[in-house]
Amino acid sequence: MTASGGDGAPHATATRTGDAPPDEHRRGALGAGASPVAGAPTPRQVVAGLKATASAEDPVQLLSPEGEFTPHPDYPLDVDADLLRGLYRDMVLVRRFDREGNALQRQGQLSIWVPLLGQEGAQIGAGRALAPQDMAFPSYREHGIAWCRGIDPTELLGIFRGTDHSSWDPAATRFHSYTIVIGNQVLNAAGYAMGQVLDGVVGRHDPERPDEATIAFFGDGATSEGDIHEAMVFAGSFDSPVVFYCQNNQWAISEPVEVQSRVPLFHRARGYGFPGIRVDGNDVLACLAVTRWALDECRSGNGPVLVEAFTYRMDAHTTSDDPTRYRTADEGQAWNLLDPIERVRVHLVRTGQADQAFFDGVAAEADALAARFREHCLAMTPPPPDRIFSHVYSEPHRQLDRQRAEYLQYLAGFADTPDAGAQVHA
Amino acid sequence: MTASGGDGAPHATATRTGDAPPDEHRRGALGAGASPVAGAPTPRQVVAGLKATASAEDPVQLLSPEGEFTPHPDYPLDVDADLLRGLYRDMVLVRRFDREGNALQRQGQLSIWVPLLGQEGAQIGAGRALAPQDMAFPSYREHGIAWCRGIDPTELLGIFRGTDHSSWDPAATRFHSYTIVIGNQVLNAAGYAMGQVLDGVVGRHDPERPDEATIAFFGDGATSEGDIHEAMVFAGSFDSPVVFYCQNNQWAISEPVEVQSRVPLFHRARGYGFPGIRVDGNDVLACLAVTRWALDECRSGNGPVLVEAFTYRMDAHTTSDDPTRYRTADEGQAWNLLDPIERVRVHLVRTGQADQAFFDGVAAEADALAARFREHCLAMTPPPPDRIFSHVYSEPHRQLDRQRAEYLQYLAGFADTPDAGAQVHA
Amino acid sequence: MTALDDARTAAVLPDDAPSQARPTTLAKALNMGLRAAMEADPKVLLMGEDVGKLGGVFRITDSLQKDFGEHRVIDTPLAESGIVGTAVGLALRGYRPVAEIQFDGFVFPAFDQIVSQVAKVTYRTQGRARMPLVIRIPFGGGIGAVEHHAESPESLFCHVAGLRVVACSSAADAYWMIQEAIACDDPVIFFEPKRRYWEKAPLDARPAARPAGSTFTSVVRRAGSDVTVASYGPSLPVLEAAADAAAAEGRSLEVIDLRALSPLDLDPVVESVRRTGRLVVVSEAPLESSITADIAARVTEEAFYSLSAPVLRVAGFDTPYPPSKVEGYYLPDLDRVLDAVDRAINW
Amino acid sequence: MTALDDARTAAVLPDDAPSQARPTTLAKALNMGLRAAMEADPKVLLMGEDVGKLGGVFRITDSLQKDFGEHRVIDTPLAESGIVGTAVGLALRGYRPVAEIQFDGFVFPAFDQIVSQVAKVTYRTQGRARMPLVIRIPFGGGIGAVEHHAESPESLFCHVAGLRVVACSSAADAYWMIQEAIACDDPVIFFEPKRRYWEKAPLDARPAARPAGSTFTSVVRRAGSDVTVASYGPSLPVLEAAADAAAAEGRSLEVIDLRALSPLDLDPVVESVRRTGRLVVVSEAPLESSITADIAARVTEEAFYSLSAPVLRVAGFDTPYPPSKVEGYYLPDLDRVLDAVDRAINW
Ligand SMILES: Cc1ncc(C[n+]2csc(CCOP(=O)(O)OP(=O)(O)O)c2C)c(N)n1
Ligand SMILES: Cc1ncc(C[n+]2csc(CCOP(=O)(O)OP(=O)(O)O)c2C)c(N)n1
Ligand SMILES: [Mg+2]
Ligand SMILES: [Mg+2]
Repeated sequence: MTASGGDGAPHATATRTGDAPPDEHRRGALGAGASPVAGAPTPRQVVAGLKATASAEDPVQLLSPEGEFTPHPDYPLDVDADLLRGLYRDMVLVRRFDREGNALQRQGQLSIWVPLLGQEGAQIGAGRALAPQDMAFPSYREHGIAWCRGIDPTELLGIFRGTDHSSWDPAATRFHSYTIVIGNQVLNAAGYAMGQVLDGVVGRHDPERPDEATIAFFGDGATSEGDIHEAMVFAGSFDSPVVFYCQNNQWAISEPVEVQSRVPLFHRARGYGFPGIRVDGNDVLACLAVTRWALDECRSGNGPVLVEAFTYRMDAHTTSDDPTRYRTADEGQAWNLLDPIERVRVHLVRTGQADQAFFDGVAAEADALAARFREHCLAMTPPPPDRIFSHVYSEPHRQLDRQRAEYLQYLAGFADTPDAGAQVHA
Repeated sequence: MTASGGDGAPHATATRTGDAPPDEHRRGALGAGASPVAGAPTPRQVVAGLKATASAEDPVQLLSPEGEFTPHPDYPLDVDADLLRGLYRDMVLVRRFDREGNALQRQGQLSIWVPLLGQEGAQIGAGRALAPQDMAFPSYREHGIAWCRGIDPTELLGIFRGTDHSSWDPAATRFHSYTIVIGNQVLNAAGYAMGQVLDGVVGRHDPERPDEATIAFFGDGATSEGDIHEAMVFAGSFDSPVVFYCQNNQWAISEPVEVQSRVPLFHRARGYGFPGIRVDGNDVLACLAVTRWALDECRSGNGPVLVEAFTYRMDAHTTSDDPTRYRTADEGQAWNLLDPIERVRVHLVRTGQADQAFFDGVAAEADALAARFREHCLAMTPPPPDRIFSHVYSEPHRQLDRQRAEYLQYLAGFADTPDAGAQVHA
Repeated sequence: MTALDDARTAAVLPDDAPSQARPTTLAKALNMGLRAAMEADPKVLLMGEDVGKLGGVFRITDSLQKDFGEHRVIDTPLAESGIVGTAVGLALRGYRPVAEIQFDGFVFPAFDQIVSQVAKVTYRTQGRARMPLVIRIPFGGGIGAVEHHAESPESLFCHVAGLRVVACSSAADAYWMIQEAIACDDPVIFFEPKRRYWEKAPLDARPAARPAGSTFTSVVRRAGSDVTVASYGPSLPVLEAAADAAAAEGRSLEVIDLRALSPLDLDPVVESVRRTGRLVVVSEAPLESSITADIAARVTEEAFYSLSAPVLRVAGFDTPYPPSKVEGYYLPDLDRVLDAVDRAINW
Repeated sequence: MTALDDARTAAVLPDDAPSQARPTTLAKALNMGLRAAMEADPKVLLMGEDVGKLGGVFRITDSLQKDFGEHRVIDTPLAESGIVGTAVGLALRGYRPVAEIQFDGFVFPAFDQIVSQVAKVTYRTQGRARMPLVIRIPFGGGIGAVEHHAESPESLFCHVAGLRVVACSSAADAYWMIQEAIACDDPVIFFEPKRRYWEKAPLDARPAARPAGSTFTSVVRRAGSDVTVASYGPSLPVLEAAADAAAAEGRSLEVIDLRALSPLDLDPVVESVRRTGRLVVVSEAPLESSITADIAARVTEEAFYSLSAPVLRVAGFDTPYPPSKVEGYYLPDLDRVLDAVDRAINW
């Protein structure tokens, strides 16, 4: 992959007079709400208009919704049956435990679940592009990335059941904790990537010692936060090997992506002088190929890169959300036709690279995983109360150590009365 | 002025594969500091390289450093002797009291002074583009904008002498208080501009009721702050009539602009889908023409617009700063040749639009202003101690009102001993 | 001066007028209060994430966008500094913005705008510019939520001069306090006890039922003589339950709802402590440099010789908010309050 | 574990060894401390605005970039959330970043990263990830500066669990405390009293002169018997002057430098108050929900029966920091401290 990984850098041309925006982005006076000026379009009309124009910028696609494969000149990918079957299996398994998470929440076993439904292609594509030595910083919906990093799905349960805030070792798994405050982790990723440069593990091009990169995951809504900007500024200034991977699933809870930007989100990279690529987020092959390219660029020292995976949040924002209040069923139906798993299945069938036995096998494996996931969840016990005081600091802390001792002694007072503690603190 | 205020929107073209950056922005692995990889360029080398490439993007210019005028097709300007003489006078007077501010600080009359030296063209151009109904949000160096808004220069003294934090009425002058926390005011400006839309004073195109716009001033360093990004996001999403006016004076205290961005700052607008224009900030005519165009766009409802005025901080960051520690004298000398006042003077002389009497008159006026400025400063008395408690709130406050009463009573206790208070509290 | 200020001085119902109070959830009361404020003053705007079509994740702004339009109930980009920073600009333009922060833990990206602009514009301009801005924050724990959704950051705002900080604890207070906050020419950080959103209490929303004075004051919710217990927001029901339990043991607790956290209204507390000699202050927030510390310090200074025991504090621990399965141990509960009452009596 | 940890356990000089202390400014001591830490551990990085070629606006990092290179002393873009947020990432990668915030009033854009990441990463990961991060903040007033350059935000950080907060007040403390902060595996918010930067005090910088225990403890700077006065950072000289003035009137003040603000080291304070019966706490920060309130509340609880007067606080007022021409009235000075001492004695 060379520097001309594109058709010739549409924003490379310098002009004397600066940039005027494309006509479709120029509108009349229009406010946050209905314009006080008669006849002006309403915000919703503008949103609709933008949606239309935005989709004109076609994303990178290798596998069509109908399951047809077309290689891409800029993002080559060696595709064989093993790869396809592996990706298919990944997506099916991830979807299966994701659905189980939803069900467990409905049954009162989890406080909340954050579904990834519809984003399996975007996540498995990116996740399988990662090399073992790369580091990933997720948001809170990256169950598919966790899967690719070797985090057992049951490890995700504690956060949503409320038994812990995170349970895996970020350094050992090279998968950082889930981050809930929108945007925070992207700056942390930019810093981590600075560290990779300082460590000299970027741009060595030595087959013995593979180079490293970092990837940061965030949503379309997140792009508005100042932290994301500062992350891009730092990454740009320090040439940091970080792939900014935005899953544009069209919604930030109830807000359509047009609230965040009047132009496609991958354009943001133009402001910082690094590549921005829009990829069909429901095409796992395209996501794999583009992310692999982007990570390679970063490992070679040509980072950062912004990837916008254009996808769709097929379920609610979380199990606490009710999307019927803000979006129509049509929209979901249209996106159903673009399902990331279905197109791989069709392709496998059509090209004869998988038979019914394979699909049955994956389905059985998925059921087993779901059962194990559920069993694990049901068996989880709440942590003891002294967990409140654990690991606040790495070194002793006179005030807190005393607070802990006093409280545990106070609690011990209830031990006389059978189950008094449970009753009071339930 | 139409939507095609440029040569044809270099970033309007959608491509299938996204954006690759121009070759000059692609580099090998390189860190924050000396790369651990042998032979890699040092950051300073990269900075130098970037400086070279950055200057390739020529800014809008109407008046050359040699005083030659060339009209610009996209930013027309009716230039006559009155205009030129007025701008010249503005710049000379502003520079004169700015120098007096420096001198007053050196003489211990001010705690600090923030010089605008070198940025007179950028400020008078923008300031004179403002219509009375427009609103301006300055940073802390906008003495030239204050001047254009009718703020008497003596009003600026209190902040730097420590007698107040601000003294003018932002609503009456349509010039907000100086803002010191980098970036804050730009978001405030974006909000104010949302209010202009809500008030229906944008895009009316009714000569009886002139439309309004807002302008926000900030520096090159400020562009890295998250607040600036969020301001651009909000302005983009709500089509707010705000001109983002960045005075790129090449330095943020000791940091060259390349620490903030690998590409020219006006490119940032590309990420948000509104126009970004680089203007020669030492060309008062270009700044006037471009800002006038940008404000017009905003008033018509075609905002926002980003303007990068490419200029130079000829003096220290503030009187507390010592620029010899981080930049060379050569650099200053090169920029001296581009002095914003000198080129207008040369043009006026060369075209015979001003005679010696005019220049002498302005010089005399400048001396008089400086004298008045100085006298005012020397006569300023510290506020009384109860000023500490004034206007913290607009409505009564039981706790603070009591604190105030107690403290004033305590202070009154010292009145017995002559000058005890002065001695203790000096 | 807004319509609400006039209303404040309007005649109130005679004390013996029949109440028309109806059981109302705290959430609904806030919704009604916002509606009333928007009807009273066209300059009142709501803004925030998901406040429009969705009506907010807690439905506090439910149907207000439908009824008042997208220009008065504004779904903003996902950026809290942006929400507060643009609200400052709108306030400077003459609006009275009410910004919603979706959860307590998400106010921090806006902290700089709040500390450096919201709190200081009036002071900086010597009163020439006012900041009639309300920042609504659902706060506190006990809802089984994930990290950052159960915090109690109120003390941080109390420490910042230039802000007013209040917390409502009942439907009636919610209704009147949000209106008073919006009518106030100073910025108000308005804390809403999210785990009490769905609890019902009587609300008489007729204009004539408006409380005569300010609602930003401490009120005695239950008179008592042995120990004063004071809190705000979500802990009030815990205090009421403690008072019941104590009564069963023959101890009389005086329960005070502080309502205003900055400025504190300490006179009723000090007056109470002069009688009881004992004070227990309750809050879900950690102890260090907190509002409970402030109350303890001030009350001790004002009522030093009346105190038979030090002011005791029952609060969150000095840890981050824990995983929700142990939040029952973290939150001040009936037993911990009673334990403190015991300790105060037996000091 | 770093080289510094080993050094801590190394033999210290015998008590009677001749001192080799030299008069050193607090600023220079910090610079020397940073240098020593960078020499001891190649993972120590400095980052911030203008810390490189300029050496920081206060020259605390003077010549360190020249000597250690641009990869160890990093001039960052002008973005405080970015500085702290990337420092978090560097810490996760195994570095020990020391981030400089240029002035107190500019830490707020980083507040979210500090509260939500710096303070919580260890807790969230159950100790699997550590946050050995130091955030240096020059703080306090008295230098005639413009707005936002004279604030005392330390209480806000004390309220946030997961952070350690310390303040140095002398050259020797500055030198050893900054090294202890850098060696600490927890995040430390390190406050530097900017108006004392250029004051000189003796510093013996030989490794063998390293204090035996932790420097994050309260120390009695001057023994006394009538009233205990405690503070930290910039107010220590005010306390010393007050002790002198009081001595001239025959009153004996015990002066305590708290040094650690979170966790507080209250045992020496409580022990002192048990003897004196009176405590005056001094700080430039406003009173509401502050560290001074916390000290008052805790000491009162621990030494209730020893107190002859309530703990009194001399502090900044509950206003924004005023224009500098009146800061002399705002800052706790000799007279206000003595007045509080009088009030404590005559309570
Ligand atoms: C700073 C912050 N503000 C608000 C929230 C509440 N919140 C959680 S998810 C979300 C929407 C995020 O949308 P997006 O970035 O598109 O990611 P998605 O959930 O669609 O994957 C919001 C507003 C938060 N977690 N953090
Ligand atoms: C949030 C914040 N961080 C740091 C500072 C300290 N500071 C004041 S001016 C300045 C440099 C600003 O550079 P630039 O934006 O280019 O504006 P200029 O001073 O060159 O006009 C810095 C770092 C500040 N005022 N606010
Ligand atoms: Mg989304
Ligand atoms: Mg600059």
